[in-house]
Amino acid sequence: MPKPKMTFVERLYLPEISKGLALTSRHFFRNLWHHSLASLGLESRDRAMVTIAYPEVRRPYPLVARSRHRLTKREDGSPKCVACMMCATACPADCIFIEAEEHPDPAIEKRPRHFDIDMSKCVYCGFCVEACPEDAIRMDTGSFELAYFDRKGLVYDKEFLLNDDPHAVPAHAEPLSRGN
Amino acid sequence: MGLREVLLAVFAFGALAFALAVVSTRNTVYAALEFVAHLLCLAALYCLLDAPLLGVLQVMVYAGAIMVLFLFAVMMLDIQETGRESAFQGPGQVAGALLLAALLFALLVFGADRFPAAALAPAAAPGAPGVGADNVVRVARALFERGALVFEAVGVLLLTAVVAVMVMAKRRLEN
Amino acid sequence: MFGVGFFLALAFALFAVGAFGVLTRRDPLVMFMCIEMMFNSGNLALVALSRYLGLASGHALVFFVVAVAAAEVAVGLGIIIAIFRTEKDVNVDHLSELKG
Amino acid sequence: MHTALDSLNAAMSAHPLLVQALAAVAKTVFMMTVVMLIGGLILSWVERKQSAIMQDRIGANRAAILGVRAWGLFHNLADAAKGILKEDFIPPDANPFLHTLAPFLAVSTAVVAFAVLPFGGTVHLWGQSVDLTIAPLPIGILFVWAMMGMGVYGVVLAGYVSNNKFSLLGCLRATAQVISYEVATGLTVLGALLFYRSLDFRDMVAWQMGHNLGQVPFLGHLPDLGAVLAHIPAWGVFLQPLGFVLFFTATIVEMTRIPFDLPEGESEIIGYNIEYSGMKFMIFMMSEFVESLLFAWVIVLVFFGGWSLPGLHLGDGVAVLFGHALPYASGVALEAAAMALKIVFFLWFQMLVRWSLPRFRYDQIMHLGWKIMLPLALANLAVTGVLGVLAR
Repeated sequence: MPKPKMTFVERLYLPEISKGLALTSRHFFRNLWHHSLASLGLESRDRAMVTIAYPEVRRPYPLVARSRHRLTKREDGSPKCVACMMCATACPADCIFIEAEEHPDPAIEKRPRHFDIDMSKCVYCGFCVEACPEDAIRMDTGSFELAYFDRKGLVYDKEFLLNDDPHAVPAHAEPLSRGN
Repeated sequence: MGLREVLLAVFAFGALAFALAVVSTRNTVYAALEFVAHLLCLAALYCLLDAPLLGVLQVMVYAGAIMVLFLFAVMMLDIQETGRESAFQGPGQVAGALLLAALLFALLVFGADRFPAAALAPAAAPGAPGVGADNVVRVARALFERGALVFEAVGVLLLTAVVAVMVMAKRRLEN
Repeated sequence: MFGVGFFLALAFALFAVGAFGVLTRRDPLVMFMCIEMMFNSGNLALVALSRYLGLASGHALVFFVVAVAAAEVAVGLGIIIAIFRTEKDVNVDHLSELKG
Repeated sequence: MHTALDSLNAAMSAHPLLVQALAAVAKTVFMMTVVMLIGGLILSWVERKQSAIMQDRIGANRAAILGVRAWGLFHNLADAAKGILKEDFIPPDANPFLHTLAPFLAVSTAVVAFAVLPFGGTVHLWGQSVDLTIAPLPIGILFVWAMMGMGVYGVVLAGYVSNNKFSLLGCLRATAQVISYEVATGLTVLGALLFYRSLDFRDMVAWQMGHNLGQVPFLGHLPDLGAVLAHIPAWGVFLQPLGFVLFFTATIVEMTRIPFDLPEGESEIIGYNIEYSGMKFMIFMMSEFVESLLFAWVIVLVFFGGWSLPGLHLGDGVAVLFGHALPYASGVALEAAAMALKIVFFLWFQMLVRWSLPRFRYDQIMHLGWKIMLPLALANLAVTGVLGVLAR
């Protein structure tokens, strides 16, 4: 790519610098004004900033955002999963472990005895959701704060995956973020 | 003994001690740092001798510019100390130099016999450089009135030095 | 005690130390510093004598000495760096090979 | 109460030496408090907050004492606690004495320079005139330059004794940059010194207070304009606009702050302070803030009339503001406020520059210093000198 030619005024440097300084100082004074009003309680602080005060305020995530997995349930509360292994096969990170067993209902062939996802391996590709023929696994909990003091906390079992509360914490893990 | 005498003694001792340290230190960078300390002691002595302008100039030019340049060169060269058996020349040369230095000192002291250990003239003596605001004015008078020609010559010398260094640096680039 | 004689003696001692260093050290950079030390001892004598005689011209002379020292260091360091680039060493003994 | 004040007045009037001694102590304590408070504590908060506000953020505000957040002011205390409690690492091959000395050398040279900076004119207390300077040196500005030259040694020592190639490279960059711009810093200010004919900060401020632009040769003789110019104070910035711009730029290079922060390069390139941790590292940071206060102060004294306020005249025990007599104390307070406001403005402006401009490349810095600023400064000095001779 050819270097853009600078005009004489641009090459003088100082006019361009003062333009830049004028821009930043305009931001400074405008935001200072809004901050002052906000400190007096006259308006919301949002006008003075484009950032989000994260732990208190959370950005609303779009529905298609891929977040922590959950297992969908039948009416009786048991998982919809039929242990067909499609998701485990599709998973490029090899993080899904399923152990199947007979389902008491003869209309349904199998159900998972164990359904573990190792979130420390998961790459959030969403292939498992695509692969599932039963709409049994979804990535729509809106939970991204998967941080624990112990690596074991990142291995989710079937019981935990059935819980669709975004703030849920595995029983065997101590979360890093104890705020809220 | 007043405060001035104590300070004079301290800085005189410091100047001599750091001078000896420069001569005897093996590491060039440490020697340079000791030389800076030596220069600061001398600057303090200048101030105590009613030459504050020279004292500050000593710090500014000698310690602040010349020695920084010096350290810059030393660090850039990254001189390895390995393979050098001693920082000094042979023992014969050291003994000879010691003798010569002692002789020099004796000769100078002998030659300076005409200045007895007289007290310094009071600073307010007529024609003295003075300590206050007129110190700068008087030194400038001496510099630009009586020494104007020498001043110009020094300017030419500095210009020559600048050109010489540029020529040396340039030749290195072409190689 | 702190008459002009004291400062002259100090200046002479510094001069002798500098001369000793120039004669004995192998490192040309340290030799340089010793030469500067001899310059400085001259400066000290000039300042002390200016004070003794009540003249400002000694101070002017010190100015010139400092300027000359600056020029000397600039050129000297340039030479040393140039030699180092070709010789990869700055031992004075090796430099005697420059003799014609 | 009234009698106590009277007896104090009587005692002070009877002992002039006591007044001077108390004034000397008070001046030193005041100056060091200002320097330590602003340089050590407030400027790092200002840096955080100003950058945040400029960039539409909130900035650090989480540290709290008993639930009080105080706009993030406590972050500095948290930082200090962290710095003190952190391990003070000295590399195994480093010289521990020099390794410890380096940061203190860097900050102490900057702090010492404040001794010659006046924070006000001469005040009259109990019949004594007291200079509002710790050490009223007749060669004050040279002293500041000398201390600035000594400040490099902190960086040089830090880079060398750390025994690390990267810190050595960082300190080589720092040395080359600072030496190069010391020339420009000195030369740019000389043009203004030609007007003031003094190296003493108090004389500079006095000259700027005592003159207006109408009295400046050539400028004052312009038809029509001369009368208007007589109402504008002869501040150095009006006499030496180019000198001011160059000087301001050179001081930013001297204190190695963005956009000229190549020696340390906080975020990307590794600098001379790589082997420093804890409090010693923070002292390097602090020396930068102290220097920025120092240069803001010098700029106000040399180019912006120091504590002078247009229209305010302080005589012997009387103050006059635009022809109206004021109590003497309020006149002094107005001068102090003017000085403080000017310094605060320049601290703000330094931060503004720091958070607006991207970093220069090394060859650009050298090009700017030797090929642009030095010739411009020389030309500025030459033109000022020639015009000064012609105006005689």
